[in-house]
Amino acid sequence: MTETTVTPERPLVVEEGESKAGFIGQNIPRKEDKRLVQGEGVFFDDVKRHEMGFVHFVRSPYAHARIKSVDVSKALELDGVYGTLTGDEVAILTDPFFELSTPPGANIKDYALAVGRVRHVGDPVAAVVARTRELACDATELVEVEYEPLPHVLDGEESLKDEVVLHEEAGSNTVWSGVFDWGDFDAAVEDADHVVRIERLHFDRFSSTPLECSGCLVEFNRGTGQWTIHGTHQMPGVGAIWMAPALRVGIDKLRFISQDIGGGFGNKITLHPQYTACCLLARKLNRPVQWTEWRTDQHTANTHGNERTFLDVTVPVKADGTMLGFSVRAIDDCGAFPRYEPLGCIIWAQVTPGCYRWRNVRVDFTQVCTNKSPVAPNRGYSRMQHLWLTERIVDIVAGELGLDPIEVRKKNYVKHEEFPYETPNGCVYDSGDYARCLDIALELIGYDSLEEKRQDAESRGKVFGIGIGSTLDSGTNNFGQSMILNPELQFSGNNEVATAKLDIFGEVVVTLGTVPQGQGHETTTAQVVADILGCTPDEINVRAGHDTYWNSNAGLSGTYASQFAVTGLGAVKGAADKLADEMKQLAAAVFGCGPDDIELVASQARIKGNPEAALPFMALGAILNANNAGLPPELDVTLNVRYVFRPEFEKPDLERKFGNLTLTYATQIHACAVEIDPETGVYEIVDYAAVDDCGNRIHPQIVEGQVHGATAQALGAATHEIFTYDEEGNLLTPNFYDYHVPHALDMPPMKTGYIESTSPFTPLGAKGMGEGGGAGIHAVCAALQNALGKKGEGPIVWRSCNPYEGVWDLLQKPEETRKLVSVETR
Amino acid sequence: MLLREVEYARPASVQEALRLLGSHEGARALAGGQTLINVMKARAASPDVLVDLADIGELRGIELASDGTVTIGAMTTYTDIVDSAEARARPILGEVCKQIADVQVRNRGTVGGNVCSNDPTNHLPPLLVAVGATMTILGQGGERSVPAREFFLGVYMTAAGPGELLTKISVPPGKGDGFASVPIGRDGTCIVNVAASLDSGAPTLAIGCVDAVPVVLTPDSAAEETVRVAVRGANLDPPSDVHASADYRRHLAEVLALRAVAQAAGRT
Amino acid sequence: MEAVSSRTITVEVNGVQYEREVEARRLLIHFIRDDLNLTGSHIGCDTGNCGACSVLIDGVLVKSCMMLAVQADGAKIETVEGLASDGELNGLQQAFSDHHALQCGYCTPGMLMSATALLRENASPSEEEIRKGIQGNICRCTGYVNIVEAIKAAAQ
Amino acid sequence: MKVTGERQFEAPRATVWEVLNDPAQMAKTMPGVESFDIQDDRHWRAHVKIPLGLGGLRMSIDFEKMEEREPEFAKLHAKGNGVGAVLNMDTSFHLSEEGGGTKMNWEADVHLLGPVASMGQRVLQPIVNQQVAQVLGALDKQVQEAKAPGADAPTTSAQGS
Repeated sequence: MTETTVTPERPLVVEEGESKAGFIGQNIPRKEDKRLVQGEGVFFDDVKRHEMGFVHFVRSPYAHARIKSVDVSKALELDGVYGTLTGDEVAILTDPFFELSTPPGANIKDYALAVGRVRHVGDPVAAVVARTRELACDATELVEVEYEPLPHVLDGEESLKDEVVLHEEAGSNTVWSGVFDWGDFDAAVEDADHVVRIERLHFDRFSSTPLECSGCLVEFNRGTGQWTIHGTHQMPGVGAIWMAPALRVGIDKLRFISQDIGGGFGNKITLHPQYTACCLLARKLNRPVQWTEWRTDQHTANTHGNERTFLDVTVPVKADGTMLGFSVRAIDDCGAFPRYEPLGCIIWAQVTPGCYRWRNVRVDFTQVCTNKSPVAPNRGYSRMQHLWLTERIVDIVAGELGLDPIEVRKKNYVKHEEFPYETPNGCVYDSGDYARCLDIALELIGYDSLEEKRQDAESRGKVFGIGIGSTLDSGTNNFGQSMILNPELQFSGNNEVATAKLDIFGEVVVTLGTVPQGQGHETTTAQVVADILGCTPDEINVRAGHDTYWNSNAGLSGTYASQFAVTGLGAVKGAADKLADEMKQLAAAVFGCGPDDIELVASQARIKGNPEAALPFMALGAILNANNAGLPPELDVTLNVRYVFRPEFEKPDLERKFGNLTLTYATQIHACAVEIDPETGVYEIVDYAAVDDCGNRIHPQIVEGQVHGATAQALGAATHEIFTYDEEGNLLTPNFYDYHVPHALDMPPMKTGYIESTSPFTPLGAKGMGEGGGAGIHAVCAALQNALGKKGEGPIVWRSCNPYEGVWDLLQKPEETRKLVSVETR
Repeated sequence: MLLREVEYARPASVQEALRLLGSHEGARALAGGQTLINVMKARAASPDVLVDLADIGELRGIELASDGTVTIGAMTTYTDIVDSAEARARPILGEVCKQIADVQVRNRGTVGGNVCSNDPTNHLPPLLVAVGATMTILGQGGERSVPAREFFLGVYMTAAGPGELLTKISVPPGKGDGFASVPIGRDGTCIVNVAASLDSGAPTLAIGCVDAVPVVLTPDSAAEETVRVAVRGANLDPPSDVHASADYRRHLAEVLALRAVAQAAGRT
Repeated sequence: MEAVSSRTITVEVNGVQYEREVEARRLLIHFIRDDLNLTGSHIGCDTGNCGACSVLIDGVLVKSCMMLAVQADGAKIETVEGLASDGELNGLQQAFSDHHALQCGYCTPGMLMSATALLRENASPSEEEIRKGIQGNICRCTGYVNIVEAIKAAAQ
Repeated sequence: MKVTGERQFEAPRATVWEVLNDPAQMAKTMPGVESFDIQDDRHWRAHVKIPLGLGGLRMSIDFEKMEEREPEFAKLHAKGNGVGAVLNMDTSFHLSEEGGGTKMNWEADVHLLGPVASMGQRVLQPIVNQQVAQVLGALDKQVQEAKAPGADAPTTSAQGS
């Protein structure tokens, strides 16, 4: 492994005026790589315990049925079976998980296993534990469950009629509904020269399907009542908030541990039901239990992304292409159980006008249950669906009015000089230059030779199209937005924690409250701490992964919603600053001077202007930890500090649903070129450009890696990935054989560019950017629309996913989608 | 992902394999395992006994006869065919094998396993029918040859009955062949595939993915209109599934038939 | 020999000999991970599509989730744990780190084995050949961009 | 999934009706039936191993006669429980005399649930067509046997892959 002896030349932009060579902004080697490229990572399924039992769930074949009886007797007779758990036991031993929404959603009873009813194919009915994985699976085949099938409902709009009600105790399938009304939409319609109406748009159900499925190994200590969960949970803070009350124990009784996680993308946030079942089993059988979720289990039963239908979109437009806003009715299908989902009813409001200066927006939002797999936050969560809507609006309006979609974007983008820009509902876009990012994207994709590309494609019998996808990645949630959803909820603001210590041999040890799944937290943390302590990243030991016992996490700890660069590194910077201050105080006490005379350079604390008078870190560590006689009594220094980072937020105005919901807004502008074979509908993405602006980049390679990954997932979602159900409620894409994710040959050549609009609101000027807002989906839909339609004619791309047959249908029956759009000109 | 209990045997000779296969009603031959093991992992089907053919040398290898006929052992892998000089006597064989799945699958998956599993979306059933291949089946009663066209009987059903083994496939020489398909993503599962050959007497077309077995058509000529009429005349009734409707498959069959014939015509 | 439901097999993995009795139904990947505790190779699917379980059997790249352990009796197996020599990364592993060709690292073992097999067969592959060589390995974090760059760099 | 069809039998309607309503004889028409127990003349259970080519799908199927108008119409409901698969099927048939023989118009509404359904969804239709063809073939033999005894059951096969 190459040692980083090089001193980087880029100036550190932290404090104004003071420029210092720094590691921030450098592509230092990633600390995580050494173990991962040798297969020495520790993922949850690698952890083994003596005499552990393997858990396998009995899952429902019915989409909706009453459970009349569960007979585990035959399973228990099988040699090697340790025990079982059924819904009846769960209903006695635990309380339902608390619900985020207001009634009717609040009245839903959600347990670790199905109680009384199964509500989707794959819903866990019972669990069996056995000596080997295979035996546990054999035993589930001996569990006899008697079902009484009930009618089921798979479509969100249909479900709203409440003819089939999933949760009797809630009395309705509506989880939450509300109307958001900002500016003066009716006046805007009056003032418009054109009113464009779009009857229906649909964002398809897909998910980022992390390569490692979920799972856990749970141990129970009978003496202390302590559970230890080796798992893949992305938000242990919130996981514990759900599980502890259900298990009727204090929150400290749940210790979450993870070192390496094989991708999360939001799909590993709502694991509390399966984890609670494993906790009950570990206690009941008094032995460690290990649950590994297989791919088919994950697709059929463990979290899809939001599926959202947009109806009656109305867009007032001035003659010159300026849009005044929009109104829409949105129906969000959250599957069988809402769990984290009610937040999705609000989170889109972080980017209400998208990248645009629209001041009048009205959204009638309803979330509904259906007999499908439960939904959970998936990369781009809720904002991606909304941003796709705003981008479809811009492209359709431009197409209908015969305007250039690029000019219409530039006319409506928030201008560079308007930042920080307050949106109609009180969110503040911190910094950016959307038009400039668009220009870079156009340059990268060779926009000026557009006509040649079109003719070349036509000469080969292909139809060419180019499209733009502009999106925002809002990061660092103000959880006060949950109060807009349900005023009784006691969540607001955000927080993250880090600890830093200088130990006896001078080693700096840092722990985090976050749960990295590939974002390189150990590396970027080491860069920040090294720059503050004046040493090199190699001298910083950042503990890998997460452990509740490190006591370096808070209620909202975790890795989600594009926020590590702000909350995670904000906590790290806070802890490092505190440690640096204490090191200076200690050195000053030893040298008998003031702390301000001390500087931390080259892994030493030394007197400014007198480099010989220097104490290496080892000396500072040894003095305080083992040789502290003679230190001044008033010197209050521990060299072991804990810092909680809290972004400044206010509670929102619940009446007007108004307030700042997110701290930072990274920009992603993508351009995509497609060639369609009109005879078959098969199309290829022939060129792709992605430009991002996420403030100061801590580790450019890691930032670009996030852009590559988010784009690949978006292109998969735009071309083949849909969770499709048959009329029985069977999922037809339950594995990677039928659910086609992009492989190496599927990916287009990708060009990337960037600018850095420093964020004025964050400690390091950086912005979270991991989610990406699904720009690839918007860009592909725009490119297909550009290829297929001409002014006011041709089909309308109305779905987020367009497989080959979808494009072929658009070509064969353009009128079917054309009639979705109408233009009223005054 | 977790198999049911199964018994496993690894005979050294074809005779030993036939004895094992004949001695147990639930015995199945295990070739490359790239389909059978997955079906067993899903517990969608569970043979009681697996007879692994890996150690039977005589089932592997590719020979080129003086008259240009290529004879491929049933246990020959796709990679063997892609890399084989002998197989270049019929270039379309290597070209199509190279499009199957990925390196790992091509290194283990076998020609015999592909045709005997006869999944409707497999590449080789339509290809071997179009190029006029002949299958050799060895049973307790001795050896018999079956033309490819009569080998495929139904989904997962072929002329090789229980207790019998496909031992080799013979492909006559020829150049004028074509293969066109629409896969899900590059090198993915085929939505529709069509093989065409102008070298085996009259033009021969075999359409895959539209029925339990390849649909064989022999238009009078390779002219576009003739081929189009032949495909429409077959009034195909393809299945609908999550990747394509029956209408879309019917349309693709026509387009791909023309493209396969055009490719074949360009290479005679 | 007659059909049996379990068998003692001997395998050499990364140069070390192992002899274990194993059920006929046990997949090779579970044998490597659970019985031999070599947890470097991973499982990402249940239909043989993702390649996270890729290993070399007698020099041939295979997906160990589509083989039974009993089928590997007598074979020489190479897994990711055998690439480095006591902590010193080989050129391919170093290139993966230098080019940020991994994020979560879950697909990386399988990706490294596929790249190893590719480079042994073709010392300077083109971009198309590299992508074809790793077509059997799904990655959900990197979009393959830096993986292709890393393999290209390791080939020089 | 709805499957319909018609079949001509060279036998008088009474004979065809007798075969169709005798569970023991009907059992012989089913592919891979292993055992059979008759509760009463309206309820019987079959344990089958449906040959799915690459192995068998074990299932126990409960039949219930829902409706009956001798000798022209009968309606059956079948509920099968297998591993990874639940089968719900309603099937009915009309018998009409035609040219000395009997014409049977039949229809079946097949609902398959669970992992086998979603896994095998692409090959489901061709497999159902195959199984139906075999049942009708076997039924024809049973009817001929009822007229004049002496026939054996069909075989199906496939080599592994």
